[in-house]
Amino acid sequence: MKYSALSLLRNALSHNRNWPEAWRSPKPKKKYDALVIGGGGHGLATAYYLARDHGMKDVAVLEKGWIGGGNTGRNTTIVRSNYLWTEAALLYEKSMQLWEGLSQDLNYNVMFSQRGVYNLGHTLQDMRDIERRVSANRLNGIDAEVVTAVQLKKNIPQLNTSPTSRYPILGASLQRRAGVARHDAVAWGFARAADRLGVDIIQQCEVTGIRRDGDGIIGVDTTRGAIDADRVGVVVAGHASVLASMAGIRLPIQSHPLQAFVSEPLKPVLDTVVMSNAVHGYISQSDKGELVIGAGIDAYNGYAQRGSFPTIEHAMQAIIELFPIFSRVRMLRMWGGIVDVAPDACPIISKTPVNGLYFNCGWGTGGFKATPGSGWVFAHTIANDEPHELNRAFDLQRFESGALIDEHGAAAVAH
Amino acid sequence: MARQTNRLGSGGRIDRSRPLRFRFNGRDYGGYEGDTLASALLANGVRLVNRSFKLHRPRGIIGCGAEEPNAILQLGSGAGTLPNQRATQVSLYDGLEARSTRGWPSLRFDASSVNDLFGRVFSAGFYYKTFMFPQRWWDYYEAFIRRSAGLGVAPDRPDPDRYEHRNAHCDVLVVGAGPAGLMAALAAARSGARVILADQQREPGGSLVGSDLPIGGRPADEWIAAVVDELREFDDVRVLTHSIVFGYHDHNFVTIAQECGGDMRERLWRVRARQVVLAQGAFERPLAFCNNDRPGVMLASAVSAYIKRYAVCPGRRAVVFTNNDSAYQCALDLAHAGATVGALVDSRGSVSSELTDRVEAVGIPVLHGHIVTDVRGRLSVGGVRVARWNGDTDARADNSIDIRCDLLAVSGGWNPAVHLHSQAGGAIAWDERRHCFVPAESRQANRSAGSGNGRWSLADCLRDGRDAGVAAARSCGFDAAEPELPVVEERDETPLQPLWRVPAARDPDSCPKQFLDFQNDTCVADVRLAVREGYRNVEHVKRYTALGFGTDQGKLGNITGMAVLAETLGAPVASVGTTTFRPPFTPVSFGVCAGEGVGELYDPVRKTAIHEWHVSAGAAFENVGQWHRPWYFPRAGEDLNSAVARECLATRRSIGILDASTLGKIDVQGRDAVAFLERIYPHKVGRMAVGRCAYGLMLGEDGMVMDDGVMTRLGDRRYYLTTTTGGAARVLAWLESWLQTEWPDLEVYLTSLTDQLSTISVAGPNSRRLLEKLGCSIDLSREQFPFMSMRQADLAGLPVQLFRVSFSGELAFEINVDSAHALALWQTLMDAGREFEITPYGTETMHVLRAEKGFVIVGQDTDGSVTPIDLGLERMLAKDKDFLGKRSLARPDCVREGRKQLVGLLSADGRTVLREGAQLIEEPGAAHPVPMIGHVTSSYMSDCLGHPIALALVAGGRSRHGETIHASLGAGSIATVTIVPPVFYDPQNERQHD
Amino acid sequence: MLLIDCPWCGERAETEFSYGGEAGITRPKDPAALSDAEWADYLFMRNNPKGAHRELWNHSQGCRRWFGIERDTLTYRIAGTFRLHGKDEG
Amino acid sequence: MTDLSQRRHGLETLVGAHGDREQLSATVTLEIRAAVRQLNLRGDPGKAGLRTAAEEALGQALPVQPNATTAGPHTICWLGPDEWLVLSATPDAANVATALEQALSKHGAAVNDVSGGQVLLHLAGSGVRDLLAKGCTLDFHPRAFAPGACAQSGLAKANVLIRLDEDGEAFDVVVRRSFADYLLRWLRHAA
Ligand SMILES: Cc1cc2nc3c(=O)[nH]c(=O)nc-3n(C[C@H](O)[C@H](O)[C@H](O)COP(=O)(O)OP(=O)(O)OC[C@H]3O[C@@H](n4cnc5c(N)ncnc54)[C@H](O)[C@@H]3O)c2cc1C
Ligand SMILES: NC(=O)c1ccc[n+]([C@@H]2O[C@H](COP(=O)([O-])OP(=O)(O)OC[C@H]3O[C@@H](n4cnc5c(N)ncnc54)[C@H](O)[C@@H]3O)[C@@H](O)[C@H]2O)c1
Ligand SMILES: Cc1cc2nc3c(=O)[nH]c(=O)nc-3n(C[C@H](O)[C@H](O)[C@H](O)COP(=O)(O)O)c2cc1C
Ligand SMILES: [Zn+2]
Repeated sequence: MKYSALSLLRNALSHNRNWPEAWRSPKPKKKYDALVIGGGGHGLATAYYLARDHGMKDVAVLEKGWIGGGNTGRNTTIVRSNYLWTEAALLYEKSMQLWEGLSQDLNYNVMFSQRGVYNLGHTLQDMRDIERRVSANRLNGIDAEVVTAVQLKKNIPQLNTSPTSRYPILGASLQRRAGVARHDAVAWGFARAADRLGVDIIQQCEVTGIRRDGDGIIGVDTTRGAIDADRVGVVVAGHASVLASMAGIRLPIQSHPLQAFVSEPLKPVLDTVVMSNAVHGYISQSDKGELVIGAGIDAYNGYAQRGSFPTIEHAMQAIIELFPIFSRVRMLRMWGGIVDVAPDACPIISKTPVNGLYFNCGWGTGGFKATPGSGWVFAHTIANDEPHELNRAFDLQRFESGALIDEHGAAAVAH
Repeated sequence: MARQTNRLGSGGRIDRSRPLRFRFNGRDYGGYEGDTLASALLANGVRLVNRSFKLHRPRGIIGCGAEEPNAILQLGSGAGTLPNQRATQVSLYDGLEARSTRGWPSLRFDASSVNDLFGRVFSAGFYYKTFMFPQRWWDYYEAFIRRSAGLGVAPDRPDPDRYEHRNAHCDVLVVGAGPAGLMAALAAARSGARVILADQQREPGGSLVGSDLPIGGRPADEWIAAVVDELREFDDVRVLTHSIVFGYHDHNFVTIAQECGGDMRERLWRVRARQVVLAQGAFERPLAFCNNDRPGVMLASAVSAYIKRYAVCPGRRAVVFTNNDSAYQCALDLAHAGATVGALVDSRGSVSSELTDRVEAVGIPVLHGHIVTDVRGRLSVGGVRVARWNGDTDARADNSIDIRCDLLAVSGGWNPAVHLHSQAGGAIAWDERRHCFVPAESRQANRSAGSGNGRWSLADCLRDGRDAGVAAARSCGFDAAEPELPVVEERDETPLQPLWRVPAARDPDSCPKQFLDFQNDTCVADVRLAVREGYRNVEHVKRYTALGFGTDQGKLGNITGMAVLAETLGAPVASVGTTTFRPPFTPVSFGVCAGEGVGELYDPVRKTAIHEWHVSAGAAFENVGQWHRPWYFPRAGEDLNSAVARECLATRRSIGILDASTLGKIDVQGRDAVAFLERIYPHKVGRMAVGRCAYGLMLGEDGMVMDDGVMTRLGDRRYYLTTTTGGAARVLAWLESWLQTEWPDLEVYLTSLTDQLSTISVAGPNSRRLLEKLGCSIDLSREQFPFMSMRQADLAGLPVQLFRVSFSGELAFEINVDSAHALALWQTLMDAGREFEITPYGTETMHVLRAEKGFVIVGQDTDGSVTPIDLGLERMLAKDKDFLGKRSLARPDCVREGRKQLVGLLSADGRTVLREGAQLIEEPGAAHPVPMIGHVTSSYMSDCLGHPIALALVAGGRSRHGETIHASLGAGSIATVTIVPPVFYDPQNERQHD
Repeated sequence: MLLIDCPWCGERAETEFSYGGEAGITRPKDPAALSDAEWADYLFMRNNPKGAHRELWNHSQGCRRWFGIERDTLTYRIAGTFRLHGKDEG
Repeated sequence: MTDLSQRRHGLETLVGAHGDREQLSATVTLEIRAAVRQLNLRGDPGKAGLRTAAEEALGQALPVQPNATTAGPHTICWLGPDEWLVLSATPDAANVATALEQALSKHGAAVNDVSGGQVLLHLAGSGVRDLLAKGCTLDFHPRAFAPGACAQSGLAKANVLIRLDEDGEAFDVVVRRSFADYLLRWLRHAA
């Protein structure tokens, strides 16, 4: 059933009794052509594009919990493509283009809201970095502009642009096409669309072992039994190392807690996204009215989906520094996710030493924006056993050769 | 002003001698000290307090504490306004102003209440199914969605109040000062333990406040007061009221938000407790029947609390609807308060006769085996429909009768407040007998007690609390005795009948709405729809229907919702489970979490010993790390450019003076100092003669330039290193980590002297003359004190270290002096330098001077992906030793052709100052993505040379000197530039060697 | 907020410490002799277990000592702390 | 030449109108102890001779228990297993560094006079514990922080060394000079 205003009305008449399932809950089959491990946005998108673009319909997504319950369901939903390095910029820009028609493509409103993202600069070096990034973005065909402090004051009147604040705001970069999306809807929309194309979405199915025959993959063990497959794509974010060790390979990945919190819902007060690296905080207001705020990453490794309270305190201080008017607003809920961080803060979308086994991880604190693009290139990589041009640089080999894509360096803000 | 029509003539914990005035939605009302905003509103007969989120249904006060979903109001105005305040938890004060956040044009006549008519269209997930066509309309749709969402409004000015943090440690933290908590605290306190007892209410006592139950032979209030008095006698006991324990974090770290009053609005207690007793009590739960959200439908325990604590009877004709014993007390309280209780409707077929008799004795008809199926009235309860029921949830209710009433008190049973237990990682279990989730195994040092632990009777709560207090104190090593338990009346209990969704006259999908989450308008039908559509996991249901998403975080309706979900799935509640309990227990202000660390205390401003001089000289400052450094020293009428031009020229022509004290400074001493530094630095450290200086690069193990500075050999076994300002702490920690973790056998000691020594740099052709003039104990001549060497000396009567190093390319001296004397020395230099027109300069001039010489700034001309070879410093890399990062330089990517290398750039037109950060391209006008071959890292107008200069990293740059490329200048314009070597000024280095 | 038992100073709040990643990584004796892959392994590959993890912490606001901790990355429970290179190293 | 003798610590601008002694609140006074010399000493206490040599030079033993101080002519605070801070208010304090350096040079120790780089704040009064607790996670309860004990920690956002005097009444707080202005602001604000 196609979703539309009309279908809403029609179903209202029958007391909403006739809505079909958004996705089935099938029993796992014995064997699939391809398995995608991890039912986050990336995994579901991978399955969707495998089915849609590569004719691989005998695919299952295996999710240990409930789809979208990982980082997809706990991130601050910032979507932008203004990355510094060309390799990253083109990948994220591909994703941005997919975002732009995603609701229609999936027939599921993911509420992608292109309200603009500002990256603030507080030091002269921040401003140099901003200039460098904006300059690179424009040459890469990505919309970007440098905004002065005066313009900022006008565009975001609530922002503390006082020249006497501890870290005065000197300017910002702005990507107008950037914005936010409704995180849960992204997972659900991809799931529903993939299901339509025949993909089995299997929840409560934890992969407990990866079976290989010499150098090749043959299948996986799960809490719901063994499943055979010729190809297995692993997209499990914070759990990448756990899965890698099942397959007997090592990844340069560390899992860390990353926290976020929301305020109580407020009337519209902030109609764009503001991120700051020096005063570490990033903030937007959701359509429901909460301020959605990201905190810093906790330094230690952690798989607990929670972090330290001082990290939250710092984020609060940063937000009040940027927006003193929010001091009296109250936090409604805080939570954490498990982010998978690679040494160069860039993803790994790669073949592995095991034939037929592919990994997609290392998105760290910033992979939500890449969800469609990541699925799209990963599907290509799995289907063709060969990376797409867009993800060729994001292989495992780079750690050996030293060809890191160091977004830490200058792009700085990683979300 | 309205009369307090619902205020009882006597009783309550209010102070009638202190009347208060307040305003709600523009009307004036009166209340008393001791009221909450909610009790005062109810006292004044105010029913309608808000509209719901989605359907704009009229809503009234339903609870009396943290569970309240409806009475969410805006308080005050201007800078002091507070959004989303829960009226049940706001203490009334004189002059309080409150507004409903929804309802337009008015609360009574809300235009958007048409949404209610189309309620079925606004079913769970409707957003996701529409607003997609046409695509470009989304912006309008979204603006509309946003406008109709949200509750309160944020202040539009900075916060006038203050907040503070307070760390505390204790043996036993007791959360909740109800009977259980009080007994726990008492037991622990008597053992000698350090105790903190925290309760969110204005006074201790929990649900006993205002109660007339006898405890230990006296009224509850007296018993509470006696216990609290005793507790306050102990030095090591702290009783905190108005204090919400909102977070239970790892390792028994607990956060409490205390309301203070005065300009210190709130305090955050950061408590590290050895043991925690959770005596949070329980939340009464509602039942889901049709139109159960009408103003005037309230929790039974809340009705009792309003009567007893606040002397407010919220209705005149009441009906009580329950599935358990506890609401019988409410019926009695209502009758006692003079209300007519039309009926006590009990879903259970039979109940202990003692209980029934007591209610019937005051003239209340008791209807066993009955349920309330529907509520009449719109802006307020007008009556209820009651039907006989046999316990079958799937049956349709029939044989209904209507009972007129203006108040419906409901009890669906109790949910222990397992929030903090669960936040602490504790397991919860579904109790099949009591039909609620109770705390199971704890994962931290905590235990639960009282009704928060599933104990309902007062006697059980007291005992459970005492036992928990004793056990907690004993776990901390205290020899705790068991305090005697006060005697209380005990009664037989008839078990609760599990009832969640009340059968209606029609099936649950088409009957009038049965609300679960009042704030988000989530109904039974929504949960059923979610399941039908495949959103079956409790977490999916939460996210799809917004159940528990509101500002009460599901305290009211969540468990009922989970039970309805279980029923829909045909699964036991235990297997459905709950959603995750997360901090904060109730919302806490950003301000209190941030504490004092805002404004000027947001981050320390580090200041050099000479800072105040710079301030009085009118310097403009730049943030470098945490330091404030002079950026330039403008004279009247000067801007950055003109000031810098003047400072540069003065330095090149005579003398400039720079406060370089922020450089990191490290003393390295020990038997193995040479061996250690050889492993760190790429150059041959051991070859340096004592008294000589060398430029040193520090690489990460990845081979990339990490920091740089000058190292000086002070002795056989002693070196002195400088680091970049931003890198100081990092470098010291990095060196220390190598010593401690990797090479513990090396005997080397590192001491930071960054603060001890201030560094004044005097640069320019007259600098030597200046020092000589001041009186210097050593010969400063080129021969006796050559470039790149160091001497101890007395200068102007002060012991100093003099370094002949230059970051400007001029003859220059860096003077290290004890920070205690730095300001004096600086002033002395300024005085003596007047004849040379000595000119103080800031970081900007420093950058220009060094760029003219092609010296890099780590972090500006490098970015973590630059090797020494890229910088043209290959000669510094010793071939015959290992050093950190060396191996990485041999990796394929580090030796490949075409790496970006440091070069200089000259604008072809001789005028254009390139933008720092500008990307460099070969072919202007090429199609996107345009290949980029590098970027401008530094760029300045060089007034000394008379043209702009720039440094850049360019692919293969060193072999491209003389070639022409292009720099993008933003907004599409392009500058043509020529690649040149990176040294623009005095390439023979004659001046600095002078 | 973790409570960490510095082997010298005793129990202190997490905020006094800084984290140093996996314990027991030793710098290769002769880096030049390693293949690129072996060197990359030393540079980048770290254990990242869900569960018991031996890791380095520095008491940076206290005694500035580096020491080891065995901590569970799922429960955050700390099984113990140990001095490096000393006799209490487990 | 400028008369340098009138400058005692170069912190005059920092303490401003308040002078060296300031009433922070009704229950806390603050004093800047500029006359106390501060020496940082590093060395291996396990090494034969080092401790004896230090003891001879200083006239008192080095504390080897963590978080302990020793009293004598000077106050010596334990900073780490191989690091101490000597606080010296003796008349010949200025020479202690040289004496110590000479005495210890053959034991591979490092001595640095850090008097100019650190500021010693002396906080007294009944409200000190509560004041410190606002910005420091240490436990200042007498059971946990004994007279004569010292500890390094954070106070607000500055690193500090905190020492409780032998009477258990007043606290010394040592902070790096560049943070002193910040810490004073914080103390005035928090008090
Ligand atoms: C607080 C926070 C804020 C963030 N903010 C942003 C932001 O603003 N913008 C942005 O772009 N990114 C942001 N991110 C990052 C972003 O959330 C992630 O990069 C992205 O969502 C990752 O998606 P995923 O599908 O790869 O992973 P996930 O959504 O985590 O999905 C992985 C799935 O794998 C499953 N899984 C794990 N192990 C197994 C197993 N053995 N068997 C089966 N299934 C398994 C998990 O249960 C999980 O559902 C943020 C992250 C966090 C935590
Ligand atoms: N079925 C029944 O009859 C029934 C059910 C529940 C409770 N009760 C009665 O209620 C009483 C329960 O006693 P109790 O001591 O267990 O609970 P209580 O409700 O009396 O006290 C709990 C206290 O904890 C406070 N609190 C809760 N969470 C807090 C937090 N996060 N921070 C600060 N304070 C917090 C509450 O405000 C309250 O004051 C008994 O008298 C019992 O008989 C009866
Ligand atoms: C963008 C975004 C907005 C959210 N808004 C709300 C909200 O309005 N109310 C709420 O209770 N939780 C909100 N949450 C938090 C979720 O309730 C939940 O905490 C989060 O998805 C993590 O899941 P968990 O807490 O169940 O582990 C939001 C989460 C995200 C990512
Ligand atoms: Zn320590």
